[in-house]
Amino acid sequence: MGKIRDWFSYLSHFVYAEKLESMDQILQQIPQQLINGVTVGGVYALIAIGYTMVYGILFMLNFAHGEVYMIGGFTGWWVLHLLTNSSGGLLLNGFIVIILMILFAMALTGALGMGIERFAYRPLRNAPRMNLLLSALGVTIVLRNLVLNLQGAKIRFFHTSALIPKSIQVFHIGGTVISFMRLLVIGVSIGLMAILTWFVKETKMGKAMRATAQDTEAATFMGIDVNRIILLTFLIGSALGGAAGALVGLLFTQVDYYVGYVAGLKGFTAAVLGGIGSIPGAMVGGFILGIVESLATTLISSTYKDVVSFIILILVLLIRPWGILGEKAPEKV
Amino acid sequence: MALSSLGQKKIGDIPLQSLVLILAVVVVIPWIMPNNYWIRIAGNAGLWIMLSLGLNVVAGFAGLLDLGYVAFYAIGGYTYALLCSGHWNIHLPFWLVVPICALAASACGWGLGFTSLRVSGDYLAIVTLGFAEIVRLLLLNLDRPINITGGPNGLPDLDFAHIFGFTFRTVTQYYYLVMFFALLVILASYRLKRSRLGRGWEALREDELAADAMGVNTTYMKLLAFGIGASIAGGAGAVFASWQGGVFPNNFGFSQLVTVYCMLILGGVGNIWGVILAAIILSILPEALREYGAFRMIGYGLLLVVLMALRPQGILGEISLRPKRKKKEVEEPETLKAAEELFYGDGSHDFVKPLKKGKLNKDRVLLELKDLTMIFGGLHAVDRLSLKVYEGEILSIIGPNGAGKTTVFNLITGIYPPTSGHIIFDGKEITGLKPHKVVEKGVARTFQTLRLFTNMTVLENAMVAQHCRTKSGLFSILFRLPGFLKEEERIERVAKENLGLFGARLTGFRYKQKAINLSYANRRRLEIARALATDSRLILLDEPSAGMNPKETEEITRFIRNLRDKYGYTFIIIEHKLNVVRTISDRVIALDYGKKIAEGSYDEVADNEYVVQAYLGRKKGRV
Amino acid sequence: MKKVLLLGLSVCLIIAFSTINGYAADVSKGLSIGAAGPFTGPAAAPGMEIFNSIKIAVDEKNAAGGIKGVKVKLVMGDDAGDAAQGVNVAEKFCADKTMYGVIGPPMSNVAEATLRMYAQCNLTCITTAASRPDLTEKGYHHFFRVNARDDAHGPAVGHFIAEDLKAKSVYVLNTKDTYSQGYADQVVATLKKLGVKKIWRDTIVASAKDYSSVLTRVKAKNPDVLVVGAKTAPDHAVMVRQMRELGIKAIYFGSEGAKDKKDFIQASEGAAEGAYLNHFAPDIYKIPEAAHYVKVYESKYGSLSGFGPPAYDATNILLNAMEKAAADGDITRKEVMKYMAQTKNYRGILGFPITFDKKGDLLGGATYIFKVVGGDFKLVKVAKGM
Amino acid sequence: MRILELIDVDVFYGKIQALEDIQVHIEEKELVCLLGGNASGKSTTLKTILGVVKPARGRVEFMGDKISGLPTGKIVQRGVSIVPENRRIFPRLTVLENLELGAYLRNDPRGISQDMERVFNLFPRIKERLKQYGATLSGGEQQMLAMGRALMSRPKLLLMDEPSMGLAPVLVENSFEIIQRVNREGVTIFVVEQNANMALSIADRGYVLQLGKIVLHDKAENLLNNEMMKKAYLATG
Repeated sequence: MGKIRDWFSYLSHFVYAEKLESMDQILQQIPQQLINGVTVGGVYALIAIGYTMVYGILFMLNFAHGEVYMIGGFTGWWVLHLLTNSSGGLLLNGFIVIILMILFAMALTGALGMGIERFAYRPLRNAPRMNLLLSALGVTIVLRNLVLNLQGAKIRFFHTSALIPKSIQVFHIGGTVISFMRLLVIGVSIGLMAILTWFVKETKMGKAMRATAQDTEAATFMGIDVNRIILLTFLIGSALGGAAGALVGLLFTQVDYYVGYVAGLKGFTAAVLGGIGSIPGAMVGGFILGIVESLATTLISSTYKDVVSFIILILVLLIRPWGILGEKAPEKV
Repeated sequence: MALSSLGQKKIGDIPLQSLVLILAVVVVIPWIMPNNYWIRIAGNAGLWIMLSLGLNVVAGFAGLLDLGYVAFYAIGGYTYALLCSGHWNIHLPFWLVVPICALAASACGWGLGFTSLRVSGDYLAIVTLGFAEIVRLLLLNLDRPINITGGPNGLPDLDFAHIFGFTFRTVTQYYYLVMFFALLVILASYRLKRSRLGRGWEALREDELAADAMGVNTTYMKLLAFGIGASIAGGAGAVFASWQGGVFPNNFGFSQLVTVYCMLILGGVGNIWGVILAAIILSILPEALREYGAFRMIGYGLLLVVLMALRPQGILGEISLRPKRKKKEVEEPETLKAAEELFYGDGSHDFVKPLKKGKLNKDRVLLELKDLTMIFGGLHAVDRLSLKVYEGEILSIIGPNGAGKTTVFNLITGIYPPTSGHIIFDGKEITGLKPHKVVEKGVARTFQTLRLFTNMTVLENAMVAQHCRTKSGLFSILFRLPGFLKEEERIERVAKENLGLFGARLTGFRYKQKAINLSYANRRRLEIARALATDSRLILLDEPSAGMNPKETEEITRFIRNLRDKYGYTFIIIEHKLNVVRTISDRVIALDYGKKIAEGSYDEVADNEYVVQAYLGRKKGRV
Repeated sequence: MKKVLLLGLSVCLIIAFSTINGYAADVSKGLSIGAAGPFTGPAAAPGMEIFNSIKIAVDEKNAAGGIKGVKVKLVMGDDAGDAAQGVNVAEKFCADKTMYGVIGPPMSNVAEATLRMYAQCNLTCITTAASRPDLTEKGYHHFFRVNARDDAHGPAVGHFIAEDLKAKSVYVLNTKDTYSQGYADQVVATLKKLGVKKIWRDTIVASAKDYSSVLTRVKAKNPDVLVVGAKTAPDHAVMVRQMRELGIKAIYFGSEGAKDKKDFIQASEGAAEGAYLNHFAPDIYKIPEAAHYVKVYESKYGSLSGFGPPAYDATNILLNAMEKAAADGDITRKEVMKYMAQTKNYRGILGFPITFDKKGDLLGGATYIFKVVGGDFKLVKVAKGM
Repeated sequence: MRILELIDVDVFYGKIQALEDIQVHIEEKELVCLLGGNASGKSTTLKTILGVVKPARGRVEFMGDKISGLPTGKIVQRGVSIVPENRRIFPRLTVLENLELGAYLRNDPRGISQDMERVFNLFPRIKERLKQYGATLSGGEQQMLAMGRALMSRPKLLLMDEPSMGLAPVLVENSFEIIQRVNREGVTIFVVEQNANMALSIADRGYVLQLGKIVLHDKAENLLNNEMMKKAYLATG
């Protein structure tokens, strides 16, 4: 009989970590968890966009994208490091430093993304998908260990407290706390997404990009240089990934050579959740994933928050195999 | 008839000499290795061989991108740990536990396959990856409130493998144990590959739709591949756990998955010997580099990228272990020779298809279409089409591009379910059946845009077609039961009989030639042979003479007629060359805009005003 | 044909199963020691700190003339933190006839998996971080550790929190690894024993960099003390930083890994002020004997966390044992093991004398509890007699 | 002035010869059609002009310059535009965006907006649907959009691949009337078509292709009354 009771407590463990919490306690946490969720969700969305854009145009899973994000984080750290003097003071105004960090991270990772496309993927344009996937894995391994060799396994810290005046570092709204960095991450990620949306919707290049994704051959008939569009796709996708890396560095103040794996996995999950190939889908997927993870911590347990998000992913795919905002690909015979 | 010679051959088993050689090498290795360390590395190679061959079934044979493969390895390992340790004080015997582990993993494999059936390709990859993450997290966290997996501590102090009073303890002993299992897996892989299942998977990987249309139940085959791959991984996990004497969560992580995939790709997807060689190389290489830390990983990654660009087919991709004499396609003299023959089959081949006289029988309706309609996004591709096809008839469908001819074929063979209407074959309704079910009923087809299994040989292409006529299951294939051998013999006979209809074009050395290396006309012929090899009565030919020169066209025309006269097939043919239609058809129907606009003898149809209009176009102002 | 084959196979098997073991050799044939540990992979950061410290010790020994004039060779055995690879490393080290001792493996699960193998080939192992209690409870004689066991500090920490900090409610978080889980278990058990009623537990993912969602949960409980079991200082830094950002008032109590001035105190940019933590040794920067090592390490490899010093001492202890074993010009692994066990009151750089008990554990260690005051560690209590 | 000329063009797909010794020329402001049954090589001819496939022998000249061997983009840039088979409208781009992409290579906003007006004049229906996605248009509207899109590049030569395919008879006639109108506005047009009667009723000249060879070439009205035509269409092989 004792065994049976154990099993019951075991089952309840899946629902509540230790003991039942009062509804009050849960409700009280929700606004804070939504803020947490939206912040990481924005980061996930930025990463997911890179996956989704590449997939939309080349139908490949660019596994190396997580490492691009990691290198973005290191670039941000490097800029901050160079602009900090030996006593911890800044050489420039904090806000300018933040802008420079993000811009440099985007520039470097954008170039890196184009390089990866040119040298690792373009030779395989007509090869089986599995080869492309393996090539991407190869790039992942190379980048990760290159960083390990170049700068060691040491975690790098972002000394962010000097960047912004103390008075605006944290804001309190009732019992809910929101830090400046969170606002920054939410603002910048939404801003970048808005710019991207504008770019893709309104500019000539953006239209050419969408056209190429929808019908590559017809796009060439319009005089569009498909190779250039693919490079551009990698440039933008990787730059957004790099921006996410720098933003996370500012937010969580650390970067090491191993962060790419988990970030890549999350971004990838968000992209698939939203419907891979769809840019708005990636954004929606990112925010949903971030919020689900945060709420799962309160409602279930921090131990199982990742299990919950993967189960949700699988459920969504079983109900809508093409993701939340994805388009059902027509079968061709 | 040289059937007796076939019986003596070992159909598709590892040749005895090779087997002896392998065994000798395996036995000798511990004697020539400098120390225990290298014996352990050799034993590890055995484990990796098991793992990579298991993945080879899923990703290599069936072409399914399974990123959750290590999860099954983990399930096997942890099952062993739970059933053979002091953790719950269960100490089951080794010979019982290994199959249990394999079964447990296999059950999870079926489960995963079943839930992820709706998604395909890259979505399958993410669902399986998600599954693997869930398993990993559960292993890490199921240590409380009840300790199942030991959490981060893992489960140490497992029992040694113990079989009939003998306990395996030393490295050398375990080396032999692992090698025993590795050899079993090699043998099983080999046997599977050369069976109806192996061919079915390969066909599925090459062209899922064509495989379905040739009678391969693609859904079931995918599940089977998942299940078998998982069970091999599960078994490997059990052996691994017993050797290591413990299981820990990070034994089964993403890096192990990457390693197995590297072995698979490096060895050449689907190539058993290549995968084995790659597994051996990749389990020794990192050991040699162990002292260099991160540099070895960079080398590993670069190797992958460069190799993918330079040798996308893997190191052993196109190279067979035994050097083969190269035979080139010598089309010219043969073309001349064959053109002289009135009929391809001159009787000089081993297998001659038994004759069965056939003629047009107007009393028996073999196929009937009733008000068949197919609407694609508002467009009526086929519009209320009704049609009867009699037994032994050759019916041609003509019409301009986009008239809906191929759509009619796709509807009959079940590739699309019709929007409305009925399809009745031999008195039974087949509307809405899946393609492989339609073939089973006796309707086979060819494709306008050649959908051969291009990387399979000519003979294998034809052998796939017998898939739905045979039943051998896993058990009889693995143990080579008489039923399987008999079936295999029949498959080969039927395939050769039907290829033999084309004489030297598709027989002799061509049996072993890959379909991709055939000339265009021969590919067309092979598609027809493949359709015939399904033992179907009704054959749908979609532009059988497309891409053929006038001589070849004439040949194929007579050939099709002969098939009807001598073997009693019924044909529906879509054809553009109207002189072919004229010589071949008992009856012709013309389609335009999905509607039947004329029906009757060739002359009647060809002179029909609507038909002329359909082809030449209406004159202006005469709608 | 088949019968011949079977016969041959069985003969081979019978011979194969009778293997011989044991080495004894002249010192001049070469002396080497192995470093087993995660030098790549997710735990590469602490792994490399250990390796670098071993290297400093070996280099110093060789610069001083080596053992009986023979230079000691250091062999890296990277296991990437994976037990399956650790087993390969063990087999390799066992097979290396010039090898007389191994520093590591520092991860408990790898140590667990290789215990049996190192014992079989009589190869001495000194771990510098593997803390699972049962590693030394299995009756092996080759396994030593200079670090404390999981069950060493937990009770002391529990007592400190309940009695000195007078906490009424405690939230305990730990990452999912052997060390941190064991630590948290011990703390919780002690707190319960001492009558603390309100205890909550949760687990976190190591090096996740974002603990804000779980901290939101902590905030809702409003505990007096937040105990965090995590292996590395950066994890503690993130945790304490985000905790203060969320406005959680609780006292922070970190496990051993937090004792890292640069990666914990400086990295958290002030948030760590007032936090407590425990360590098995006094502050390395305040020990005169350690000054030289610290200088060498920081000039060569950058900043130092808590993993290096024990590795440096362990290497020196091993080298001493080897020197004694080699005194007669002849050395065996069993001799090394014997002299290891005799190590008594070795005074290295850790600030306390090292003696091994019968099981190979550190004898008479203490739990040093520090508080972060003014950007530095201040010793507040030494708890002895565990 | 001679806009396009194909000289002695042979094209192979692997071993199969798709085009043999093709000679075609098109003069400025002409409307020329290339007729032929299924699989006679019509689409291949267009692909050769656009540089999608390269001729094994012979050359393609555009306004006197050799263009065979150039990439498609470059050929489009020189002023060749196509209404592809099945129209190939970008399904998830709006009608307006589809039109804008037609002018992808141009950088004269004023000229573009002029051409846009011209397209709206030709196809008032299109103007009503500017904000809709391409996929939501009916077959006839898609045909108009495809033509409008092709015209947006202000082409010197407009290629049309089977404009009648997949359209209901009424729409076919409509579509050909538009082709005629566009031609009268001064655009040189090369139509590849199966619907011989319809195409010849608007064309100046016609070529008839059979099994990769040009078997007939004449003025349109002569071809319309040529008995060979029916044979070329109905009796192949």
